[in-house]
Amino acid sequence: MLIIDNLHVHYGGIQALSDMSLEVPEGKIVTLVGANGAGKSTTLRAVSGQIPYIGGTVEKGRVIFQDREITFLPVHKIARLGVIQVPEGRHIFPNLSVLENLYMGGFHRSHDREFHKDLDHVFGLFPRLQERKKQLGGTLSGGERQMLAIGRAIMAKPLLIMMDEPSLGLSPKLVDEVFDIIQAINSEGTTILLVEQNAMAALSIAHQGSVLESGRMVLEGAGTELLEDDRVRQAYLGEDV
Amino acid sequence: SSAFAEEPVKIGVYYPMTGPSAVYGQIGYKGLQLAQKERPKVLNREVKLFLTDNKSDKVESANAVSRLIQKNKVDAVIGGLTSSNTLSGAPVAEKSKVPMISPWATNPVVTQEKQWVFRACFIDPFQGFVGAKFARENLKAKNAAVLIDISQDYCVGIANFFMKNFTKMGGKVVSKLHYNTGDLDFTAQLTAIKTKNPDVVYCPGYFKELALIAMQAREVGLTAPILAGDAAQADELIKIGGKSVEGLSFTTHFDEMGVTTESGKKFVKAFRGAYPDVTPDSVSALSYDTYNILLDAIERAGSTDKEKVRAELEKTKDFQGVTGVMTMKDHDMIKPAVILTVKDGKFKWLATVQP
Amino acid sequence: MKDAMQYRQARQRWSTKNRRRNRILTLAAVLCTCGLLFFANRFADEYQIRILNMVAIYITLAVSYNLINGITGQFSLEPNAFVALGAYSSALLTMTPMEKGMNFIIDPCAPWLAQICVPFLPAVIFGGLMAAFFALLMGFPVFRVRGDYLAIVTLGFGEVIRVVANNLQTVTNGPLGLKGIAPYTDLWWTWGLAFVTLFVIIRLVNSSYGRALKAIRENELAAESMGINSFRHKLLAFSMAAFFEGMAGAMLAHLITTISPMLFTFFLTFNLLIIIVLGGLGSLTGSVIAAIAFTWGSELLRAVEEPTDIFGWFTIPGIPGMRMVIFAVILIAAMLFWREGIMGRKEFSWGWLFGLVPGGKQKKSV
Amino acid sequence: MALLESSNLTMRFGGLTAVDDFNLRLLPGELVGLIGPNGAGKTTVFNMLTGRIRPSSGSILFHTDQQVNIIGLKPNRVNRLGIARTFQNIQLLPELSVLENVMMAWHGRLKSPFWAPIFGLPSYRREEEAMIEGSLELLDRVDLLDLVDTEAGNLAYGQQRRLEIVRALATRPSLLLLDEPAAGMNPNETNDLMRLILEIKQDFSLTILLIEHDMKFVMGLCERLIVLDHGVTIAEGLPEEIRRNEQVITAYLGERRRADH
Amino acid sequence: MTFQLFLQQLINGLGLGSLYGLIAIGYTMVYGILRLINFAHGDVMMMSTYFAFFGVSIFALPWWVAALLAMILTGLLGISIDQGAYRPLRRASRISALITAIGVSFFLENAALVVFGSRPRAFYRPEMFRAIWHFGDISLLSLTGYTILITLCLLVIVYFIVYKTRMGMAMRAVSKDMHTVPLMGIDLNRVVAFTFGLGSVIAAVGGILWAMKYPQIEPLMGIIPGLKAFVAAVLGGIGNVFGAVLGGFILGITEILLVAFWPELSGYRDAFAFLLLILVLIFRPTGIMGEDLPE
Ligand SMILES: Nc1ncnc2c1ncn2[C@@H]1O[C@H](COP(=O)(O)OP(=O)(O)OP(=O)(O)O)[C@@H](O)[C@H]1O
Ligand SMILES: Nc1ncnc2c1ncn2[C@@H]1O[C@H](COP(=O)(O)OP(=O)(O)OP(=O)(O)O)[C@@H](O)[C@H]1O
Ligand SMILES: [Mg+2]
Ligand SMILES: [Mg+2]
Repeated sequence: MLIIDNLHVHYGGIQALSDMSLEVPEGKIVTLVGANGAGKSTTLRAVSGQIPYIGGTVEKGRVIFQDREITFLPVHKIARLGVIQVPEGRHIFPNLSVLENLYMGGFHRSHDREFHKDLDHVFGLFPRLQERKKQLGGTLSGGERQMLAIGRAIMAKPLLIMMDEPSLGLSPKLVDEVFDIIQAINSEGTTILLVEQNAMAALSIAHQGSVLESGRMVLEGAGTELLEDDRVRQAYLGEDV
Repeated sequence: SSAFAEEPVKIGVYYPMTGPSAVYGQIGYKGLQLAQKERPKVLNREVKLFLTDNKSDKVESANAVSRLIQKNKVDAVIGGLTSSNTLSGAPVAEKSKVPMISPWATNPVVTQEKQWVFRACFIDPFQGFVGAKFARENLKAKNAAVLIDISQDYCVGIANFFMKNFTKMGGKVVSKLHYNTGDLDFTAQLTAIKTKNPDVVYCPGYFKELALIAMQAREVGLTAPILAGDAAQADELIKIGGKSVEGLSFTTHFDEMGVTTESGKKFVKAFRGAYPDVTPDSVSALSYDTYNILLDAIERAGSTDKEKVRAELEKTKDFQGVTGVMTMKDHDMIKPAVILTVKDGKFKWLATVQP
Repeated sequence: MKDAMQYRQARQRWSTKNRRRNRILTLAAVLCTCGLLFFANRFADEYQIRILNMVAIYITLAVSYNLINGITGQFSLEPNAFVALGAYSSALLTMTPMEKGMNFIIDPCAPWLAQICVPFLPAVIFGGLMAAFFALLMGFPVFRVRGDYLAIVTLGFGEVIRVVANNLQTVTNGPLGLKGIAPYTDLWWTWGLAFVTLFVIIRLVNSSYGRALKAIRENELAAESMGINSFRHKLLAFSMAAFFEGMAGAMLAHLITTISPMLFTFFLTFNLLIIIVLGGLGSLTGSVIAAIAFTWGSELLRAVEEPTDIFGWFTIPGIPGMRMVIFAVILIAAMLFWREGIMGRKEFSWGWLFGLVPGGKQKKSV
Repeated sequence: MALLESSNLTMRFGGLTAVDDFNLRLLPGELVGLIGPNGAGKTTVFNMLTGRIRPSSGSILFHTDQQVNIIGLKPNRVNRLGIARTFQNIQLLPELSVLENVMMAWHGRLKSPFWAPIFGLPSYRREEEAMIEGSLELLDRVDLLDLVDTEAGNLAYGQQRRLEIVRALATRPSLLLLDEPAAGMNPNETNDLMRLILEIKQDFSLTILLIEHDMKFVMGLCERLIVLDHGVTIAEGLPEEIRRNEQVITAYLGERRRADH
Repeated sequence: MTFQLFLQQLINGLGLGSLYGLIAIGYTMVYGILRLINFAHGDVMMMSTYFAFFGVSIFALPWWVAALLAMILTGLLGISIDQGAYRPLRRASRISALITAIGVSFFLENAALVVFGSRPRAFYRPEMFRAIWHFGDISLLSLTGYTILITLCLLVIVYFIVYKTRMGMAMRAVSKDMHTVPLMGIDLNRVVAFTFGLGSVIAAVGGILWAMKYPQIEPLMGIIPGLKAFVAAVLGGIGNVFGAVLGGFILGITEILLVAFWPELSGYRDAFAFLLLILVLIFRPTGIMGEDLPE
């Protein structure tokens, strides 16, 4: 579904990605793990077209979504193709209500029956959001924001959701919940590209995992397989082997 | 010396070509250009004008003059137009010992204690006197209200002389209020004036504010006639003010209808020919005169030697200008004034007052 | 100590060893400038001297303004007010009672002021103190607001000062302003002030205080949590900037000899803002360069308003107003293509200069 | 005698009561963890303790024997009294160098007035030297010595976290508040951080209060835990007790964690 | 001062305040979404009056056709200023954008000086705005009455657009998090262009009404109303359209009343606007209706 081919990205003098290649098959959860600054977020941003907006340059390589090259499309066009990013840090619109935030997700959809079905679906997943429909996004707590960010992405009827560290800063219980929800969304047919520090949790739900180290792919395999890999255990799970 | 005869006579001009007084600068420069076209040579040398915009600004005026003198090495300077700008340009000319002559700066201070600064117009005391006389004798006014633009030396000065003379002639000033250049709303002052019920409102301001004052006076129901100074003379006064400025009269230097001299008639014809849709007004006529006064002085001096030109300028006597017969006295001009009024959407000549 | 070696290296880099050399070089540069000024004073014509004076005044203004806007990061728009305060204070103090009498033609000068007459230097310093005093006074309410609101409040303060100058007729002579101010200002005064300003502000910026100011710029929350009293430091920067701006105002008054409230509108502030942004917000070096370029450049631009002869064949008539159009276009273009300004946040240093020459690499200097 | 004692601390934002009747007693030398679900009010507690926000009601005494009331004091005053903190979202001065970031934390203690550096007074020069010396020593402790000239914004994430801690130390606190210091770190970095915290606690005789969601970190490090939920303290005690507390499991840890052990 | 005179002045103040409010709406909207103080806004207003002027005087159009045309042209002008000068700076520091705005302002003023000349032009005041209405002892220039009505209508329309339409929702979203909006599949530039267009069209309405009230137009005429409108916008809480109009009303009324009750203070009128602003900001640092959200 999504093919990243030989991508090179740099920010000014900093090379963030070099020769990054990745394939995300339809209907699967693919996870990218790696240390801080390995280039995980950069990969997602390259797919969603944001690199030039944050002062970076794509110098080489291609991004192909459903047989269509999207490397240099503007951000909003990529989003409208069904590639939706849940950004690092959630980025809820603080001055819009919870409901309006969800409307923003489905901005271009007409408010028809299907739209409302999706809305109910989101509220089903996150009853907390329904309780706070009218509350402004800026007054939500961290966990609530994460829920809203995911709900907002669902409202766009995406084909591929890219999540950047959805568990960051969440309480242990919420982390578990978020990973459950990711699986639930995936089981409804949405492809997911997941970026995580929390390698253990991410790899255990992923169909396929990749390990990124200073802008390069160093290891690839099925999620459970990587969990067993000694190098991964040592570097990312903090276990002495 | 014939080789150097080719060297042009350089005359610096610092007029407001932009900014609030640009209106005058632009039309005044037309008068200068016309004069230069008619008399392009003096002492067999070409005359060249160096125009610098003083942007209607005091600092820029001083800059402009020093630039003309230092960089363009001019032999004499014409300008600035308004009293304020001339006042800031004058010290530079004075210091560099270059003759400078202003066509239109009527404030007495402009030439006070100056060796090198002249003017080609009458001064405000005279204008204030004429205004007061007109108000007392022609308008039969007993009580006058005075509305002063306190941003302008010119307006303050002329208003002071009006008040002095008006009181001396037995009238009474019942109200004295202020405004600033650029103000748009005068209803507060006009309402206050209305309660004093004056016979005449003396408002020696510039035409822009004057037009609005006249309009708003009608709106608040103030009907006393308005009397102004020479800064009122601009077509825009009537265009903007429309019916409201009917009956407004003012003292000034020159009017097409009131020309008394031969050269005046010739000037009007030539100006109309050169600029068909611009009415020759005081500024253009005075600029035209100034050019000729200066060239006459250079001719009499026989060279552009600054000291000689200065001396000759001082001796100007019975110059037959388009704005009347002029005689230089203490660097100021003794010359007649005219009074105009607005009637049927046009300026109309009422009277000429001899000095 | 784990890495004695590393430690010693780091220690060395921050030591004061090269200060002596730098100090000598700086002194030499100042002397060179003085020499140039001496020549200018003797041989340049009045027009050139006037521009040189303006350059120095603008350097003073830009560097002080940058202290509050660039170094401390408090976006404020008030220097016109401080310049006005300095200019009026000094002009009124140096005028003789007779000169005051001639100026005040609407209403006479207030009696308490009419008789005062002091020499130039005390008047200039008083002008600076006056501005600093007002800066302190207004700092209390003003620094309660932040960001753009600070800009707006300070812009308002500038306007209030201007309007007061316009109306307080018996003190300021209203919109007519003051004329015939004694022309004391010469190259020595203006450049002397510029050097003193530079010296004081550079020393302050390179000290612990400067670090605190920059900390407030970068992250006020963190600065306060680390024990820095941001309010007091903002006041310090603000009133120090005001002090020098006030003195520069005094210089300006005695240079152009005619002042009126019209001179001190927010356009003056805008010009300064343009200078410090073009130079690089937060870079004192940039402010100096931009002040020179701006003052000189806008004189050069005058050419476009004059008739131009093309090889004597024909003449392009001068178009009044064209200068500002071109100025605006250059300004917009500069912002589009040169956002960080000339210097960004970098500063000139001798070490940097030596770094250009292979061999010497140093860090930091005055 | 307690180092810090807060009683009935309450914070309301409009209609929302973020912290309700919070009581805290910290003894000198303790290492206490503050945990709780997102939005429980943990950061708000820190903000109140450091003077960032003024509590709606309640009192905070620092050094209970000396009865120093810190309610209403500005953050810089509170810091000068000896409470330093780090932030949930890193708050460095990204464009200043690492060394400058630390030296800036020294400034609050500077004795020389502003004209001292301008006139180059020796008193100031001595202080500046001491400042450099001290900062370098601190940086050496956390292995940042080779990076003194780097812009703080260019540091790797884990290094930024460490720098923030060092900077807080430079203000010479007796109480250190750490807001999610391990967030975004991988397990290896987290282990290093635990070691570092224990070390500095020892060397600077600190009292530490920290917020963290990483249970391994919290359980492994803290001597005592306080659990907040909806602004209310729902449990307090030794890590082992907390781990088994039913209320904490439902509100915070989640059922799955029960099975972990 | 009698009560009816007070009422009279109140209405005059409302009239003036409406004009400030109309211009302030554009300031507030642009600031709201871009955090940019668009210093060129007053000059955009000035351009609108010239468009209308030339429509009437050169193309001899009926005044209302000229006014409509001027509104459209001004809207386009606003959009092109944004696309030409501000768009390349979306990612630059805000101060660069601010300087660019000052540059655009200088450019418009001086280009107008060069092209239109500095002589003020007489603006046409249509017959229907010249009548004087009488309500008991209170008289009212019909222009003032219409100005107040038009302002209130436009306020309702703008309120509807900002709070009830999708475009409005996007505008509000952009105001807080410009970079996330494109991730929702929304073309940021269309949102911003729309805002500039709308703000400029409303400024044109304000400008034309202003020029009818003080019927002379010149290249520098936008500076003062621009500044006052800006004060109004901040007074009301910048970013809030209601606040902008409210701020305009407050400013207009207090200015007029001050001058009416203490004519000798009329010279302090402009300072008073700023003093009011400073006072309000000190007690409400984000203006009267400005929002106070946690960071
Ligand atoms: N806007 C930017 N400008 C300059 N450098 C950047 C920018 N964004 C990221 N970088 C650099 O690019 C590299 C990769 O960053 P990226 O954000 O992709 O890492 P990451 O794997 O997502 O890390 P994290 O776990 O911290 O989110 C890092 O060295 C980072 O410092
Ligand atoms: N300035 C403020 N204005 C209004 N509400 C606020 C403010 N600061 C915090 N809150 C609210 O107070 C509650 C507690 O917030 P706080 O930041 O203390 O949570 P927390 O326990 O630190 O959560 P997390 O673990 O997600 O950081 C939240 O609901 C938050 O939205
Ligand atoms: Mg990342
Ligand atoms: Mg928190």
